[in-house]
Amino acid sequence: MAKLTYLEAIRQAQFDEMQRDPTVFLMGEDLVCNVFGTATGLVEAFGTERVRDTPISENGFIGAAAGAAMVGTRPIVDATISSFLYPAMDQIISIIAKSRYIYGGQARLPLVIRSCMFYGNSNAAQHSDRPYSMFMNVPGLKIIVPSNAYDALGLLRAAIRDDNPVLCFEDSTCWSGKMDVPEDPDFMIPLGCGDIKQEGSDISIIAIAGGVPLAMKAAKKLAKDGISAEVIDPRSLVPLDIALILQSVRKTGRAIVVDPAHQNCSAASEISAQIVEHAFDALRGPILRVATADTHLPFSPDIEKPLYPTVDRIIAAASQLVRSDTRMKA
Amino acid sequence: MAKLTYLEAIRQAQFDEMQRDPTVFLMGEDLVCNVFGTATGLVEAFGTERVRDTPISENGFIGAAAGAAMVGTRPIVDATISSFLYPAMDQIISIIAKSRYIYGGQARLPLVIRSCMFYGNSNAAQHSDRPYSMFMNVPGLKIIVPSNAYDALGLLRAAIRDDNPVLCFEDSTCWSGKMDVPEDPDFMIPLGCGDIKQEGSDISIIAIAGGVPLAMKAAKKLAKDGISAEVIDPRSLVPLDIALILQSVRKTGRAIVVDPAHQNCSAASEISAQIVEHAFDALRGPILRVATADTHLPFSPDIEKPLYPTVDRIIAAASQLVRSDTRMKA
Amino acid sequence: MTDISNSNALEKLRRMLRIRHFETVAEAIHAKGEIPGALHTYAGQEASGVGTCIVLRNDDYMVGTHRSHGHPIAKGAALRPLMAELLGKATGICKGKGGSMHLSDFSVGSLGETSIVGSGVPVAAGAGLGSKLLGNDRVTLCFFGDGATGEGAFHEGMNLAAVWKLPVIFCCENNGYAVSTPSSAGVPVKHMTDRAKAYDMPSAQVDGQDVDAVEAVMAEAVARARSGGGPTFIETLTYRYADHAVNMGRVLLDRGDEVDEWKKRDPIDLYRARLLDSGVAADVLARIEDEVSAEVADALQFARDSAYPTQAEAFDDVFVDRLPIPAFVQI
Amino acid sequence: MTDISNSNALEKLRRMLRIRHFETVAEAIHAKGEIPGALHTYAGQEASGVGTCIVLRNDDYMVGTHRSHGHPIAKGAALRPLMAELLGKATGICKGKGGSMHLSDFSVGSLGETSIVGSGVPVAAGAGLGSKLLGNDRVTLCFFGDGATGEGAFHEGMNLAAVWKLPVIFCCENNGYAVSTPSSAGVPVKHMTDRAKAYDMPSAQVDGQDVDAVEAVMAEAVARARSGGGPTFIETLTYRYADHAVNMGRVLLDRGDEVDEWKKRDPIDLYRARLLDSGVAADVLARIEDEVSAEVADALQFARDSAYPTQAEAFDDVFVDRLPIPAFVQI
Ligand SMILES: Cc1ncc(C[n+]2csc(CCOP(=O)(O)OP(=O)(O)O)c2C)c(N)n1
Ligand SMILES: Cc1ncc(C[n+]2csc(CCOP(=O)(O)OP(=O)(O)O)c2C)c(N)n1
Ligand SMILES: [Mg+2]
Ligand SMILES: [Mg+2]
Repeated sequence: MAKLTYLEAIRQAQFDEMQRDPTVFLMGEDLVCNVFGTATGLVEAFGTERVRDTPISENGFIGAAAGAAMVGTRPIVDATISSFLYPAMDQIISIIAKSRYIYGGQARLPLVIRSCMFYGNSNAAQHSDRPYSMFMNVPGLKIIVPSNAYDALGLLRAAIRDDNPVLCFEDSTCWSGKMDVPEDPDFMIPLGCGDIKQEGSDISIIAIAGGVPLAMKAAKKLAKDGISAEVIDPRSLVPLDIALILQSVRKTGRAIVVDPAHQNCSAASEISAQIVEHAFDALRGPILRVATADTHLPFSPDIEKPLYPTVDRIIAAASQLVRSDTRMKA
Repeated sequence: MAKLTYLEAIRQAQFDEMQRDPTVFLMGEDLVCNVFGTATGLVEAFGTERVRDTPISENGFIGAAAGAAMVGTRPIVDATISSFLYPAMDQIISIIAKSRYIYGGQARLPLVIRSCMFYGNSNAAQHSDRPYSMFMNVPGLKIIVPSNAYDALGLLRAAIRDDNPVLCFEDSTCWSGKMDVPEDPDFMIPLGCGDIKQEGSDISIIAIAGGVPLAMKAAKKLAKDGISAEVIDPRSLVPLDIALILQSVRKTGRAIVVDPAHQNCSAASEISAQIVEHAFDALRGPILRVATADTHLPFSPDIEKPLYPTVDRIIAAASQLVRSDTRMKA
Repeated sequence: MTDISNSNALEKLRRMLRIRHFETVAEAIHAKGEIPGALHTYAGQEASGVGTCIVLRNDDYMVGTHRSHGHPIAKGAALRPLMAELLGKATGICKGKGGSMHLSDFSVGSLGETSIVGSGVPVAAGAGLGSKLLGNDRVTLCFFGDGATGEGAFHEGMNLAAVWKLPVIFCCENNGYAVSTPSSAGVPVKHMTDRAKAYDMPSAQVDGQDVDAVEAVMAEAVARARSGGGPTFIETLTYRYADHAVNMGRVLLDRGDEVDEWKKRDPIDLYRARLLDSGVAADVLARIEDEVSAEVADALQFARDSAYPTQAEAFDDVFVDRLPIPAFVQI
Repeated sequence: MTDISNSNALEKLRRMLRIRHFETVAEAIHAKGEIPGALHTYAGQEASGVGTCIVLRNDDYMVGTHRSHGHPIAKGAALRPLMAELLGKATGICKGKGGSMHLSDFSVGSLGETSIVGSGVPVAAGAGLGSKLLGNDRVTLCFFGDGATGEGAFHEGMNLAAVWKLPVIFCCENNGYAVSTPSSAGVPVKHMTDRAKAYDMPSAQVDGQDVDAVEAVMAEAVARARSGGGPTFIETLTYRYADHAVNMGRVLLDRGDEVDEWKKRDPIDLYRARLLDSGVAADVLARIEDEVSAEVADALQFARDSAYPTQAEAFDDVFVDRLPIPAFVQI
């Protein structure tokens, strides 16, 4: 076991995979200067051909990743901040998500696009995006949302070895968390396997990325109030481990979805819709979403922070569900 | 009353508003040659300055619409096919949706971005997109989805007069439908007002854009089976007339959402999540989504068509809900 | 000029004829409803595709556009899977899932048409980057139209190729129009080659109706790319005979007698005449034409005889593994 | 060269000093935690912003970048609302909702910084289009960095302006770096002005440390734009003293003694010397500096004394009408 932060875990996965497989390479803006610390030592180990600084042209180099993948390499793109994916939407959707299909399986696109969700820190509306739900609406893209260092290592390694395009959304609110991770260089978490972060019996809290630590804290406090919360981390949104979620909800009869993204058409909305569609009979009350208010993120810190999910909001939602339960337990 | 097709209604709204307000102008690729028939006579009436062919550069001219709006004009952008919005995502999200906010209300962006959803007709995966749910996840964009000529005229006219950015998604499966529309040049449908397209008491079918005519046909057939369906057309997705939807679901106790877009993180998912959150106690069964299968749209016509919502699928969903109703009516 | 001892000489004619015949048949059966969707034909531009592709090896790469029936054929693709694709058949090169706007043939390095204007340029840069990283000497040829040079994707792909000195040849097929928009209305420079100046990229403008001339500039570009000298921008001056497309909105345009003028310099007629001038016997040419005719007829027959894809196939190739199929889909 | 009878002469100094003092103070209080978020300073580049903006009328437009503390000041914005904005106060020019990366002042035509690299270029083209359609003679000035020229948005905005002959001046502030990437690694041409060749756009490269020289090329460009002659591309050769940003990842970079070398040609020092040479009395300059100091101190005091926005304000300005406020938000 090694103790790594989330950022170090990302670096580790990249390092190990580049060492294991010479066709893996990394590109992005200002990689070499290692802005966020996920590239420590990579240039020294692999040189600037395989750790490649790009011009500022997200659509260009993300599209180039597609082309490079089609001819036999396995690119990892570090797109830095998720907000910078918008200029590249066309290559991500029209090319990366669709090429294998429109060419009837002739193309293979083993590539990873990493970006961090840089919110909660007064970076204002243009730098605070958490846009994974947009990509969930597009078939052909796998999506991972690690919430801690262990998952980041295991998921990212699996993503790099996956023969499909994978988007990795890294939550900056989780960056500094340190934890034990396996040293086995083949340690992987298969995409599509959710994780029960804490078992419980009264309510299921499905939490995404930075929502997970909040949910864990809320669960602790709820326990003191005699409410036993089960915390589920889907870990990948495509594929989504809906079986695990439904199993939990069938047990508890109550569900909250915690999602740091804007609420409208969010992953939380999707998970809620799937629960009501497939586990309606088990539900003892509404499914509540604890997501970000559907306004932009303002710069001024005091008015920014209350817009996101908070521990208090999760506790309030859970208490409301348990207290106002109008149906009898089956 | 005049009888207009959906395309003619769009043309009419544009014509009337350009005539009424000299700051309204229209731009897009190959407008002058009037590819889809929404620009008939416009060049003749207003000249090529105000009916402006653009180079092929969606991000450029959609961004230019933002700039032009900020300095006092009211642009209508004809982005032709919705699939071509992807190259312009950055300007739509980072600039158009956010400028008013990040500049603290100094900017005003009265502009409309029109595009048609060109699906169901063997145009393959790169030309068949229906991406409105992505934009619903972004605060700051109003979204209209007219399902017939009457609504198209009233909604588009209101959109052009709106002081906020509005995206208009035009469903090509509705293009040819002809109907009576008011000749009053001030006829408008306020954004955020849904419409009960047919009253009913057993089940609420909330249908979006091209889903509406399907829902209407399904409702007719269901009536023959003794099932009385209420068909609700939200008409605008932002703002969403959730009050109207909840009112209907509280009455019927059952809900289906018909959405021609991909199901994952769709508008249908959002509507389902809102219903379960706010009208859980009224629900007599699961909320079912009849949306497009989460695969790409293939070229070959016989395997493309069954992926979309169909009348049969709506009927099957409705029948399932009514038949398997396990709870007693309140 | 034409060296008929060059084994390519007759092959160039054959490939141009293949494209012409293939599309003539495609248009005819599209009109009868046998081909669904839209059709953007390449007739008139054959020398541009063939003059460039003929220089490439089978293992070199090529990226096309929405107007790319000709490109995979020029690159050496077999006709049967292409025709079957147009008809939406399971034996199509894309299993019937791509259609006219996505013809391709990865087995001959044709990495596919993409019908989002300009979107192939970054992909081509990436293929070049891949070759560079893998250390092979393959080059990538990227086609796009005059109109495509307005797109940001064009700019970014060109810029990457220039900064990284990638082995990519960018071929701008300037047919004078983007749908209804004359080049002059969408592009502020007189010569597309001026676009290359923003990247300090070597460029050449060439008569796109003259397959030999195209071949000559392409040979230079390929030599440069293969030897690590970086990218080249080629502008082929050419013309499309048909309207922008059929079955994709109303895209008629009155071009006066322009079409007739250009037909006087039809690339196939020009080249046939040159071959005859150079001493190739008329019956040799006639035999080639017959063979091509038969090939296309065979491809059509094959396509017609082929089955449509099954419904389950709609869920294949989204990912490497088949998607779960929703209950409502009958398979 | 400097004509001190020109009423602009001292104003140029004043504006450069305003920028320098404003940022010196901002950096200091940012370090103490009084300013949240990141800070990208403009110190070293003042002559570029002032030399261009000084030529503009109040009703002309200007579009900035992530590095735009200097631009609205150069355009004539009052300091109080700008400083208050940096501190996230309700009296800020953006009501505290934009911060350092969105300084602006629509009342003086400063249409705002946008912190997505390159994204201001289409907006500027659009402002130019708006002026053209409205029939006024306002011009728009668009700032961006050397790195931004890699973006598709840059290309598309430039192309539109060129095709439509819009009254826009594109000012590429070439400070040698994009974050850590030297211009030469991200841009394949030696001179940014070569980028303009792709649009057949007139261009000029100018010493960006010399405010008079910048003013002279800008005056020509503005005259062209105002008289319907279309856009111009100006490259100002300049340098930023500080690291790319503070509080935005780790963006340190060893630039050797480059910074010291450039500081020898500090735009304010250069211009001050020139004014003295031209016969302006030293105490006139000293008085201006004192006034600017006081102005900045006043702005800081104003900012500090101002209230933060209320929570409800977070729901204003998404649309013209306030959004409904969700129940969980305490207001
Ligand atoms: C991003 C995008 N915008 C618009 C279109 C619609 N469209 C298809 S082809 C075309 C014109 C392309 O012109 P050009 O690049 O010159 O190629 P040509 O058709 O002349 O071969 C347009 C605008 C598209 N397919 N993709
Ligand atoms: C689309 C986008 N990509 C990346 C970034 C991150 N970023 C911020 S500033 C910058 C460098 C810009 O360089 P340049 O245009 O030369 O401006 P300078 O900072 O030198 O003034 C980068 C890469 C961004 N803000 N937006
Ligand atoms: Mg063309
Ligand atoms: Mg720079």
